[in-house]
Amino acid sequence: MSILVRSDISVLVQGITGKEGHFHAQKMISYGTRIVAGVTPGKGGDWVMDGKIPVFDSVKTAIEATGAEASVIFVPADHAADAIYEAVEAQLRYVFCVTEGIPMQDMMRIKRYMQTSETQLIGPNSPGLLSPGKIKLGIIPGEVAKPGNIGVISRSGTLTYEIVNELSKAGAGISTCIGIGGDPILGTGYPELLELFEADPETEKILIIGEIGGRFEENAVRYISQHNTKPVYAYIVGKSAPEGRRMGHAGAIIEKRAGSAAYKNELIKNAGIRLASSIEEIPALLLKS
Amino acid sequence: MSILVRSDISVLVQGITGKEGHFHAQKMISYGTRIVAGVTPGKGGDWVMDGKIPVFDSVKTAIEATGAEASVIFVPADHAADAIYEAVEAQLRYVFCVTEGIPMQDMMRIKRYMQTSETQLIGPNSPGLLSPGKIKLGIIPGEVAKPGNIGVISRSGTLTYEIVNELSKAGAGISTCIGIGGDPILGTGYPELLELFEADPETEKILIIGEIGGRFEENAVRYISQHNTKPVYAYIVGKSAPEGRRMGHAGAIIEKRAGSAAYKNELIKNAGIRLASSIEEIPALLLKS
Amino acid sequence: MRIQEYQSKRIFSHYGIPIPKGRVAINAIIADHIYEELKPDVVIKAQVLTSGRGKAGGIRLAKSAEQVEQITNDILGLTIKGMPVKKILVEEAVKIDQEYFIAIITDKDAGMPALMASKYGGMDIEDAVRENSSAIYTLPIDPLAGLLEFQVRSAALAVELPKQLWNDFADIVLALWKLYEENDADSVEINPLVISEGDKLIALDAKVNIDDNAIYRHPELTEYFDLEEEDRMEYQAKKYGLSYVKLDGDIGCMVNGAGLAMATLDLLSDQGGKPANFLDIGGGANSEKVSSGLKILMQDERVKVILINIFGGITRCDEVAKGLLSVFNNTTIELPVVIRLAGTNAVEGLEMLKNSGLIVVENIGEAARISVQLSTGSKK
Amino acid sequence: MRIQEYQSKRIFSHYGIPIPKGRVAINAIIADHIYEELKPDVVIKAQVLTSGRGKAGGIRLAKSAEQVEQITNDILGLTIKGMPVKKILVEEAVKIDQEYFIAIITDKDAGMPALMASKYGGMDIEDAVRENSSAIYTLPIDPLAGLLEFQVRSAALAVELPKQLWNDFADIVLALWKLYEENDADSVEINPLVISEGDKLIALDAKVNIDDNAIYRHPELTEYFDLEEEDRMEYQAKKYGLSYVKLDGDIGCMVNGAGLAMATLDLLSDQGGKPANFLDIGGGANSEKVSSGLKILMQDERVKVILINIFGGITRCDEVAKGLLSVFNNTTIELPVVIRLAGTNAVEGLEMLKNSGLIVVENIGEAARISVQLSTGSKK
Repeated sequence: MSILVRSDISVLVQGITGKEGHFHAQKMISYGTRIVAGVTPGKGGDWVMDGKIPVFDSVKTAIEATGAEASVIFVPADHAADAIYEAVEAQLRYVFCVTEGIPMQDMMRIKRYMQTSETQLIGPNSPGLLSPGKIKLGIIPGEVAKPGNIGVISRSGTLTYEIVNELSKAGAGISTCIGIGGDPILGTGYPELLELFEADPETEKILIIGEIGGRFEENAVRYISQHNTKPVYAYIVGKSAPEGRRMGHAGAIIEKRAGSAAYKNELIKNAGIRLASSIEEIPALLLKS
Repeated sequence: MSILVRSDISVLVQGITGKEGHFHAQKMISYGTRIVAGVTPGKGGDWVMDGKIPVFDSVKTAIEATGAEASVIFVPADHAADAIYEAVEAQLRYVFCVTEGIPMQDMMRIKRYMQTSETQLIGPNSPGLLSPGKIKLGIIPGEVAKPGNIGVISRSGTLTYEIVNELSKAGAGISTCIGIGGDPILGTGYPELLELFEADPETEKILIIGEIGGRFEENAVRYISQHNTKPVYAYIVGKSAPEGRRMGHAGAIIEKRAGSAAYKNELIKNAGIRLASSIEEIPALLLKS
Repeated sequence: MRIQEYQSKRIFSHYGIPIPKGRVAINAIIADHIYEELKPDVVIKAQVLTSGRGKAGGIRLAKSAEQVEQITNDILGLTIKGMPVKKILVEEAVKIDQEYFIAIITDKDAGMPALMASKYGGMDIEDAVRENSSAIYTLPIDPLAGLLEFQVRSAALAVELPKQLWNDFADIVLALWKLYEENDADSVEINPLVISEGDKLIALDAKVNIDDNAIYRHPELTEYFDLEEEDRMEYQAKKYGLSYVKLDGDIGCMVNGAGLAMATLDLLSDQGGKPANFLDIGGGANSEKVSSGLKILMQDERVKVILINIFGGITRCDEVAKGLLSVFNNTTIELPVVIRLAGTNAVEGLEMLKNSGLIVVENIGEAARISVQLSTGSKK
Repeated sequence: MRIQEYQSKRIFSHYGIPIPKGRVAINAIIADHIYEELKPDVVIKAQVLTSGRGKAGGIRLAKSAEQVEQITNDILGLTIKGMPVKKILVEEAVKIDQEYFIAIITDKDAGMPALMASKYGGMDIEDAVRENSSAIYTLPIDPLAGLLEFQVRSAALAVELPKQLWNDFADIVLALWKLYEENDADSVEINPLVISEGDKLIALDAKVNIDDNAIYRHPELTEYFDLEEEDRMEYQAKKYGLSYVKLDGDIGCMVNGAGLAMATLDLLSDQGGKPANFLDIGGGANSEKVSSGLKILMQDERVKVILINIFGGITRCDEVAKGLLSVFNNTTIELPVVIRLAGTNAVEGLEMLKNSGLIVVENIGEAARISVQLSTGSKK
C-alpha cells in the first residue's frame, strides 16, 4: 500500500479537459490509477479517454455518480482556489493540487476555511504522489522509480525525479514518493507525512528533499527528533541562492536567516540527521547506511 | 447554584464607563455579583464605583489582572460586534451581550468565527441572567423575583419581569431566569439551556416565554420532546401581530407561517407541553400542576 | 428597510448587473418623454413596496404614446395592498425567453446567508414553491468565506441554465453577493432574471432590503429611504427613537419593552379590542421619549382610548410620570387615558399623577379590559 | 512585485492614509518647481527599491532652492546597493515628535497575515529588533474574519501610543489592512509612522509589495510596474513566461524545474564556478520557450559557457532539442554549450542534436564539472 491513499482509491481529475489535465490523467490511467471521473464546469456530459471517463460539471455530481474519494487538480491558477474550495466542500478525503501560482491570500483563506474540514490537501504546486507499481497521483513520471524501501518527501518536481532516478540506477527503490509543493503556503507539511512513513511497514528509510525558504524543514527536524525512529536523510537545495530573490518556486526565497540552506543544514546536522551536502552524494549516502 | 455560571464567578463589564454599563454594573454589584473589572478602550487606568473597580483598555489585560471568566457587554451597537470578538478571542467562558441592534451580517460572521471557540455567547439583545439571591448578570431587576424552583427561559425583557413578578406575587419562586435575546440571530438558543435546567437540582419546572418570529420555539419543542422529563410550560407572545411588521425586537417579525404564534402554539400543544394562551393564565397554570 | 424597484435597479447598475433601460416618472408627461426615448414598446410598473403588483394591474405593456398616457394614469390611480401608487417606472420592453428567480437572503434560523435559485421565476414563483418545495434550490453561504464561484455554478446547474450563459450568470450572482455584503442587505432578489434574445441575461425586477440595524453605516443609502411611503406617525416615532408600528384599531398603546407591548396587544385582542398601534418606548426611556410617544398617540385621530402600560425596571416610573405630566399640563385631554405603572418607583409615579384625571389600574389584564370597554363604549 | 515609495504613497492616499505633500521629480528643474510649492523646507528622497537609502545618503533635507538643486543632483548621481537612482521624491519636511513602525505582512510559515507594530520606528528598527526581539509586537490576523478593531487597539497599547490618537491610528491601520487585502499585497509597511505637531499621525514612508501570483487580477497595478528598475533580461524572460534571476557569474544556465535549477547552480558553485543566472523553463515547456530561453542566455555578454540541464518528465527532450535546433540553425554558436538530457525521449533528443557541436554529458555532476572547467579555462 502507498502511504496516505489506498492503491485502489477512486480518483477524479479537476480540469480533465485542459491540456495538462488530460495528458496527466492519461498517464495516471496507464500507470494503473483508478481515475473514475473528470470535472470541468460546463463540460458535464462529455466523455474523455476514448469514451471511458465521464466528465461532470461539479465535484459533487462526480462523487455522487462515481464514489470518488480523492482529487487531482490541474485547474489554471485563476480558478484553482475555487476548485480546492469545491473539493473541500464536497468532502473529498484527499486533494492533490498540482496547479502552481495560486495567490497567497487565497491560500491563507482556504487553510483557515479547512480548519474544521476532514479533507487533506497536498500542495498546491505539488507534483503529487507516486508509489512505484501501485499508484500515481499527479505528474511524477512513473518510469523514474522502482519499488523499494525508501520513502521520499520533497518540495520540488524535476529535482525529485532526478534524485529518485539516480537512486534507481544505484539499485535503490522507493516505497512512496510525495511532493508537498513549492509554494510558500501549503496544505500539508513534512510532519504529517513523516508520521505516515514512520508507520508504513514498506518504508525503512526516509529521504527529505528540501529547499531554501520558509520553516518547513525546521518543522520537519523538530518532528523527526521527537518521533522518528527510522533513519532519515536530508538534502537542501539552494545553498548558492542569493538573499531576497525568488528562485522559481514562490516558496524558494530567502527572506530571513531561517530560510537559508546554511541555517537548515546546520539544524539538520545538529539533530543527527544524515545530510547530503551535494546532490551527487545522495545515492551513496542512502545505500551505505 | 445558578445554571450556566457559578454564583461566585468573576465578571467584567465591557462598556462600564457608559451610562447604561455604569448603572447596571452598580446594580449587579449591589445584588452581590462579583464584578472585578471594567473595560473601556482608552480609559484604562481609571477606577469606577467609588474607586473599587479598575477599568482596563482591553479584555485581555483585564483578564490578566483580575482572572475574570465572564463578561457582560453594554457597548453601543456600532462597536458591540468588536466587543464580542474581543471577548471570544480572550477566551472568556461566558459572554452576555445586552446590546441591541447589532447588524445581522456582523452576528452571522461572529457565529461562524465562534464555531471553533469554547466561549458561550448569550444574546445579543439579552436582558441577561438572574438567579434570585445568588447572582445577577445583565439588567433583570433583582426585586421582581424570589428564589424558587421555576426555571425561566425568555426572548423578552420587561415581559419576563412582568411574568416573574406575577409568579412571585402568586407565591412561586425562580431558580434561574435567563433571556436568550430578542434578536433574530442569537449566540445561544433554548436547547442548550433546557439541557442545563433539566440537570439543575434546584429547578423543578421550566417556563418558556417565546415570541413570534424565527424557529427558536420549534427547536425548543423538538428538544423538549426528546430530552426533558421535568414539566415544561410555555407562553408565546404576539398572536395579534400582523405579518411582515417588526414588533420592536429585530427577531419579532412573522416572515413565514412558521414564525406565527398560531403555528408555534399548535406545535407546543401537539408536543404535550402546557400552554398558557394568555399572560394572565401563567401563574395559575404553573401553580396548579 | 425596503428600497423601491427603480432605486434597487440603480444599485444593481452600480454593481454591473444588467437591467433594462428606463426611468422613473410621476405623471404622464414625464412618462411620455421616456417613451419617446425607449419606443416602440415599454413596460410601465407601479413603484410600491409590496408584492403582487402584477396581479393588481400595476405592471402593463404600452405600445403607443396614447397607451402610455392611459396606462400611466391608470396605474397612478391604483392603491395596491393599501399603498397608493405615486411613482411609475417606464422601461424598454424586453423579450423574454425564460424566467429565473435568484435571491440572497439572510437565513436567520441558520444564522447564515443563503443563495436561492429557481427556474420557475416570474409572478408565479410562490405558487410553484407551494406546490413543490424543491422548485427552489437553496444553498447556505459561509458568512466569512463569502459566496464561492463553484456554489454559483451549482445553482446554475440546479436551474438548468444553458451552459453558454454560466459565466454571465456567475458575474451577476457574484455581483449580487457583493451588493448584499457591502450594503448590509437583509435580502436581495431578482425575479425574474430573464434570458432575452437567446443569449442575454437581464434583471427585469430588483428588490433590495437593507438591515435596519446597519443603516447607520450606510449613510449613502438614506437617500433611498422613501419618506412618502412611510406613515407620518411611524416617521415621527423613528425620529424620537421610538419603535412604532401602525395597526388598524382605535386603542392607542404605549408600553416599555417589545415583549410586554405585544402581550398588551394580545390581551386587548383577547377582549375584543382593537389596538391602533404598537409603541415601545424602550428600556430606560427618559421623560422626553415618554412625552413624544404620548403626543404621537394623541395626534392619531382614530384613537378613542389611550393605554399606558409600564413595568419599571431600568425605566423609572417617576420619570414616565414626569413625561406624561409635561404633556397633560399643556394640553386638555379629551380622551380617556388608562395607566398601569408597576416596578421601579411605581408608587412615586402614581403619586405624581393622582390629580391628572387618569384611570389608574393595578395590573395588565385589568388595564386591557377597561381600555376595551372604553373603546367599544360597552360600559363606562 | 515591489512598488516605489511615491507610487505606494499614491495608493496610501487613495485609502485615506495621511502622507506628506510632495511629488516625484527626475531632475533639478522639476525638483525646484516642487520646492516652490512646498518651501521653506523639503525632504528629497531617492526612489529605489531597496532598503538602507537613508544610510546611503539617499534621504536629505533641503532648506533653499540652491540646496534643492545641489542635493537633487547628488542623489540622482547615487547608486544604492547596485541600483542607480533615477527618480526622487520631493516632500514637505514634517516635524517629528515620535516614530513608529507599522506593517501587515504575510506570515508564510503560519499561513496567516500578521500585524506588526513597534515604537522603535525609523531607520534603526532593524537594530532595535536585533537587540530585543520584543521590540516588535506581532499579532496574527484571521484571514477570513480580517483585522479586527480590538486588535488594532492592542497594537496601539503595545506601542504606547497616546490615547487621544487611538481613533486616528485605528483608521490608518484598518485602511492599511483594506489596502493589503484588496490589492493582494504580500506586505505593506509604514516606517516611520510619525506623530507630528502633537496630534497628527502621518505616514512618512510607504512600502507596498504585491504578491506576484496575484498581479493578474490587479491590472490597475501594472502601471506601477517599474520597467526601468527591471533588468532587461529579466523583463524579456518574464514576457516569455520563463522564470529568470540574474546572478553575477559567467555560466549561463537553462534548466527545467526550480529545484533542479537550484541544484545545478549549487553544483556549479561547489566546483568553483559562477552561474550567470537562474533560468527555469518550467514543466512541459514547448520548443518556443526553449529557444527564447537560449536566446536570452546568448545575448548575455558576460556568459562564457552555456549549460543546459533537462530532466524530461512532462517536458519531452525531443521538444527541447527542437527548440535548441531552431536557434542553432540560424545562428553561429561561438560559445561552448554543455548539454545533459535525461528522462522522457532523451535518446530521441540527443539523436536530433548529434551534429550540432554540443558537448553532450550524461549526468548532472559531469555537466557541472565540464561547464566550470570551460568557464575558468582551467582545462579544455
